[in-house]
Amino acid sequence: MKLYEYLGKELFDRYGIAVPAGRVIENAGQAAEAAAELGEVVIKSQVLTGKRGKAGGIAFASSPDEAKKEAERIFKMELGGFTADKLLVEKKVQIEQEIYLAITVDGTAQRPVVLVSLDGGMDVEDVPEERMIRWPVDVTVGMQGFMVREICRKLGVKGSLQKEFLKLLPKLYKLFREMDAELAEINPLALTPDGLVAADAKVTIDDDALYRHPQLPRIKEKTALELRAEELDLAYVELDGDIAVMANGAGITMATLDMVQHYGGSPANFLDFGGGADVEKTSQALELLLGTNPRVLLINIFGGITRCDVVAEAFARVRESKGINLPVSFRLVGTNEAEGRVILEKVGIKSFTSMDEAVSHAVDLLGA
Amino acid sequence: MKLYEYLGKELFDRYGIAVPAGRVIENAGQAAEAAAELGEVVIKSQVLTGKRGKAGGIAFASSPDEAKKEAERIFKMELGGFTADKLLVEKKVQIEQEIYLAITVDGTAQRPVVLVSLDGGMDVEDVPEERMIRWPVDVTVGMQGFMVREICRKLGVKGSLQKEFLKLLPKLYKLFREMDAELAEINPLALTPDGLVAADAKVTIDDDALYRHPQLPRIKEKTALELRAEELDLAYVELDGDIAVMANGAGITMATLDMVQHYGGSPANFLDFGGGADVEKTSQALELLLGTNPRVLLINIFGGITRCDVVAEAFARVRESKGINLPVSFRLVGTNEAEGRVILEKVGIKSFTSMDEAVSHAVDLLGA
Amino acid sequence: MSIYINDKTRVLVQGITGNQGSFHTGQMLAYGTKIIGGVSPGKGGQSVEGVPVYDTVFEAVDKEPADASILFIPAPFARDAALEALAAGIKILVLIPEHIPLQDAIDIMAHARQNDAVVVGPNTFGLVTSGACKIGIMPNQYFVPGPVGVVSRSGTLCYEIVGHLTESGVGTTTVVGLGGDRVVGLHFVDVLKEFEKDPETKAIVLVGEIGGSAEEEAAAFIKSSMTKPVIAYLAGKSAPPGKRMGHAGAIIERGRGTFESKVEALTAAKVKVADLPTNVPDLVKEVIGGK
Amino acid sequence: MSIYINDKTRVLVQGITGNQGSFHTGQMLAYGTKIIGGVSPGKGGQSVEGVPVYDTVFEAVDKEPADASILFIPAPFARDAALEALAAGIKILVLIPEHIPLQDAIDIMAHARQNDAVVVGPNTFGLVTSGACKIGIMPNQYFVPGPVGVVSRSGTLCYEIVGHLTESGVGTTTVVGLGGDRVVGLHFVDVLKEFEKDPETKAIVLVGEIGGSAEEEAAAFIKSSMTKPVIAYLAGKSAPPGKRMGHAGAIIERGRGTFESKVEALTAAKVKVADLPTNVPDLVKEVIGGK
Repeated sequence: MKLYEYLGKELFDRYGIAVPAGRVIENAGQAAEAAAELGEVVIKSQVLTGKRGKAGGIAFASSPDEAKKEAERIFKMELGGFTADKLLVEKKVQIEQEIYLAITVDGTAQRPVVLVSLDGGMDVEDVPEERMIRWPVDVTVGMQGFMVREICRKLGVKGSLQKEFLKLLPKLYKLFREMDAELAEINPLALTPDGLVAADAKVTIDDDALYRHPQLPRIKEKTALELRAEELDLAYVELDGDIAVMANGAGITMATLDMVQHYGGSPANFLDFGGGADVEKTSQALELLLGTNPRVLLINIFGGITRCDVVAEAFARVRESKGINLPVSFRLVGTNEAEGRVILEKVGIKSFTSMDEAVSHAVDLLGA
Repeated sequence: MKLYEYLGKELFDRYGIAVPAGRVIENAGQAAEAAAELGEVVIKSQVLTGKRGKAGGIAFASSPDEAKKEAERIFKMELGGFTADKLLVEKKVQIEQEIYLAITVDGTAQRPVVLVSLDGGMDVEDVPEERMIRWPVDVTVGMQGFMVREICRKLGVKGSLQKEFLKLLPKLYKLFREMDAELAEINPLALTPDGLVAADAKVTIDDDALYRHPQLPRIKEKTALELRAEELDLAYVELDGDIAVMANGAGITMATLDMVQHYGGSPANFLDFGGGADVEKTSQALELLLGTNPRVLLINIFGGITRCDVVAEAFARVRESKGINLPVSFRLVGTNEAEGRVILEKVGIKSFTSMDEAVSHAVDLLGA
Repeated sequence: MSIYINDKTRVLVQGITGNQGSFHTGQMLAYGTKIIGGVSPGKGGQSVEGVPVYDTVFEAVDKEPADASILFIPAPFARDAALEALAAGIKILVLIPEHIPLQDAIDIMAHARQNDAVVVGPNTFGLVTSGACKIGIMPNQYFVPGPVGVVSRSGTLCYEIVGHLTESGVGTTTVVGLGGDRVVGLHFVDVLKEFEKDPETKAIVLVGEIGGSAEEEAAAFIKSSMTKPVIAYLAGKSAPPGKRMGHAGAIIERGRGTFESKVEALTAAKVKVADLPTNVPDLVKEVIGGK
Repeated sequence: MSIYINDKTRVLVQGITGNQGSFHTGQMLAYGTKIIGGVSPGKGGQSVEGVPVYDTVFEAVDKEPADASILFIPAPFARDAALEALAAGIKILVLIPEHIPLQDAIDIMAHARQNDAVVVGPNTFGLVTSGACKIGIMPNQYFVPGPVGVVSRSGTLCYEIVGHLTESGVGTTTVVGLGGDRVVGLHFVDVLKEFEKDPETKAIVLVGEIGGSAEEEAAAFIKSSMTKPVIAYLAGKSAPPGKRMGHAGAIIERGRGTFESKVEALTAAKVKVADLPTNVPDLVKEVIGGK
């Protein structure tokens, strides 16, 4: 779960990481009040899209009037498909140097990894690889002073800036571990006359660990379908094609989409309804898919934990209760395959045993 | 540094370990007030000696009057050479079972070790070895649920008591590590109708880590000499003989005492003034020793980091400023030995090169 | 003969009394796996499918030493159970659960490294040495002995491909599921090293997907150190960037982990990459036929 | 030829620019120790006694690989410096400082175990292989080559005894100071194991003291596994219980760690225990003469 900048900064503050003085506002009038209090300010749209700045979602203002006008403008903007409910109004900081600092996970090393570059402020993709210091942290040792000193040496950082890093890095690491972050990024980390200040905050919390953080708000910047899929605990991604795809298992679902494309079709979505779902859950997944009004429905089941009869039963039930008025291509093999096939035949669906045949049939149905 | 029971219980409370409701009092009147509030109470002298209970430093009272009387009595008592400034008045808990629980350090395993026995309440020395479960904790793993479950299995503990242990042990371990404890002992740990309650608290903080705990009060239950030695950062132990001993190094100081005894003498103290002390510090150590009015002074120097000339210089200085009016046996070898010997000869002291000779001479001086 | 596990491997089942645990204990026993005990705190003394149940892993291995343990433990408790197995000296850990918090997975891997233990998963179907020992949840019938080693990031897709192999008469030595999470114990390189050393494995099928850099690392290793032929299939050619495709690890982030990058790296290492899962058996037959 | 260290051992000095660090660097160089670098954060680029100074251990070992490191670091910073040395791959750590917090020592030992590193100390004079390599603060002149291995919990007392040996013409192979703290890296048993394997060591002198159980464990090991003769001297015969005698570890607590218990255990293992430090050389000559 990605956190809005202001929530990330609240976490920073709680862990003792300096952030600019600021206010979260919900209407343009508050922007003027905040500017009156803070002086020269920066106003930032609280949306999750990464390209906020380039799209005009960030503005500077040197008077309450200007702040109000900019806030009005930003409140109306759509960024990444969403308009902001909140803006962050912050005192403009005096930046001497922009630094990139992040902690994320290095899957190969199976460790948290600290990333630091003195080329901050730009998109991280644009930082030259050789200018980025990477330090994987052994969690049984934790973030120690010596690691920070070695990172600083590699960066060529000494003196008071090194001292700032010695204070800051253990705090960010503590936040990363305790808050179950996948990413804790500060870009830019601003060197100001008062020391290092986090001028931005990009914190992503591990969805699988959210239950440990009941105090965090649940961010709902998603489409209605995505929210519904989340409720049903389905792995669902909207795509822009016309063949709805449902399969069991992430890899085989991806492979099904690839095959649809291979045969000249275009998938409408990714839907992995997982292993071992019961009739109820499978029905709900089907209903969600049908609600997207696809032109063809492709179901690809290789039953392991998933039982073919359960999927067929769910299909028959939804067909009866809601009606399924579009062409269907069904592939069914594995656990309780025969029972499943019988159920499908009763509702007039002939199923395939080959994935290739089912997918090419689905593409053919589109042309029909 | 051993903590008074009430300070240990304050720590327990801070770490979420249940302790009986109670008040720390400084006069007998407050005991009556506390009893009026708490009902049936136990009144406990806040001294560091282990045998408080047997010596009468703990009493029960079922009325404010009785509490006042008992408090008056206990305030007057001397326990282990000290009278208590404070008493702890606690609500009497309903004990179903007494358990022994401690975390200390296992030097062989180089790890914290959890000790648990269902034979609580008695002196730990009296708990049969086979009834005591010992679990060394790998600090890189920490105290995990599985360890508690395994300890419980070995104890034969199940159900709700196991659940209590699952909550309690990680808290005590956290306290032990974070507070730099050498020992965190609860004896008895009382099983009450409300769960486990720490009926006593014996917590010792590592002297070498006290600087990390400025909020802890410094306990001064020591003799004036011991306090002075602590100020001077000397390793000093009072003994009951008449030959004052000063040497450099813990092992050789012990060996010197042993040799004094071997030759029929009796040492007045252990004083290791450490390695590399300067003239000032060495003089202060000498002055401290002379203040104990010994009958003979024995100085045993094997100079390594310690320089013989520095020790001789300190001796000469103290002799001049304060006077040294008792027989002295001086052994001096090692770094700058010749220079040291010259300094001593100037003040009329003949020094030995052999430790045996110096010690037997000291014992002879006693007889003289 | 096989990698990691064989017909001598003694297996413990953690979480044996749950639905999944008891069902798959039955399935594994049916496959021939030597299960020496199960663990379920508070259920010690019971038995599941004839397997004795203990309260703790220490108690279990005290009764009967175990080489491997498979965990059917709800994600929030998996870390504790995994650390218990490691502390009790288990050297192969198979973590079935999905949704184990990332930081917990990091902890498990750190302690496994300290204990020189191998972790398969989390979010894996496990591993199986065909005809000898299955420690996982894959359907029994597809895994028959033969000359091909298989290593996969995903489950059902792996069954699909092994199914095609089996149908076309090609069996497997060991099949290893790496798991779909961002942090997993084994990576392609680890398993490829073992297959390279295993005399019975004549060719390897690698089933990868978008996200991460495990395939690229595999390609580098194959190029530098492997003599045996490797065939690959990669899922996610049509996946858009920035979207998590079911697996936590299957995401193209910041231009990394793309399908193209992986195909390029593997092709440069002379790995044949199949267009469709169906094409894998023919490519395998080409290379093992040529041996 | 010797244990732990020899004339090839490459040594780093952490805290080289401090008073103690620079003084003892000179002394160690004078003894013949191969010092390849020093570390003092912020002082990189300087040199001490001709030894180059680096900012971090990583930088130092990057320039010149090191086998061992000796720490002259104030106690509050010793943990960080020790963990740095371990992370940088140093396998022998000599911790000179006293007053290192107990929990810090526990941490250092835990990570040393993970890295298969040997820790000498804390609160030790170090170790010396006579005539070849000194990593410590002991006075140079007493340590001359010979057939006796020495292992001691205390410093000055060890010099006293080695001094008596040297005076009576008996030199030493390696002399190891275990350190006086409650938690130290090496115990008697570890060092005895090495001496037993070292062909040049003909007899061992063990200098123990009250407190802890290291002497009792040594006795059990000697009884079960040693062929070479061991002579012991123990300090603290006259020490009262419950009082810390200078060393954090030198305390008789709850009836454990008494002089009597140690003498009894050692005597049962056929170790001759000298009454006085002065008597050690005669006992040693008895056993090496008889060889």
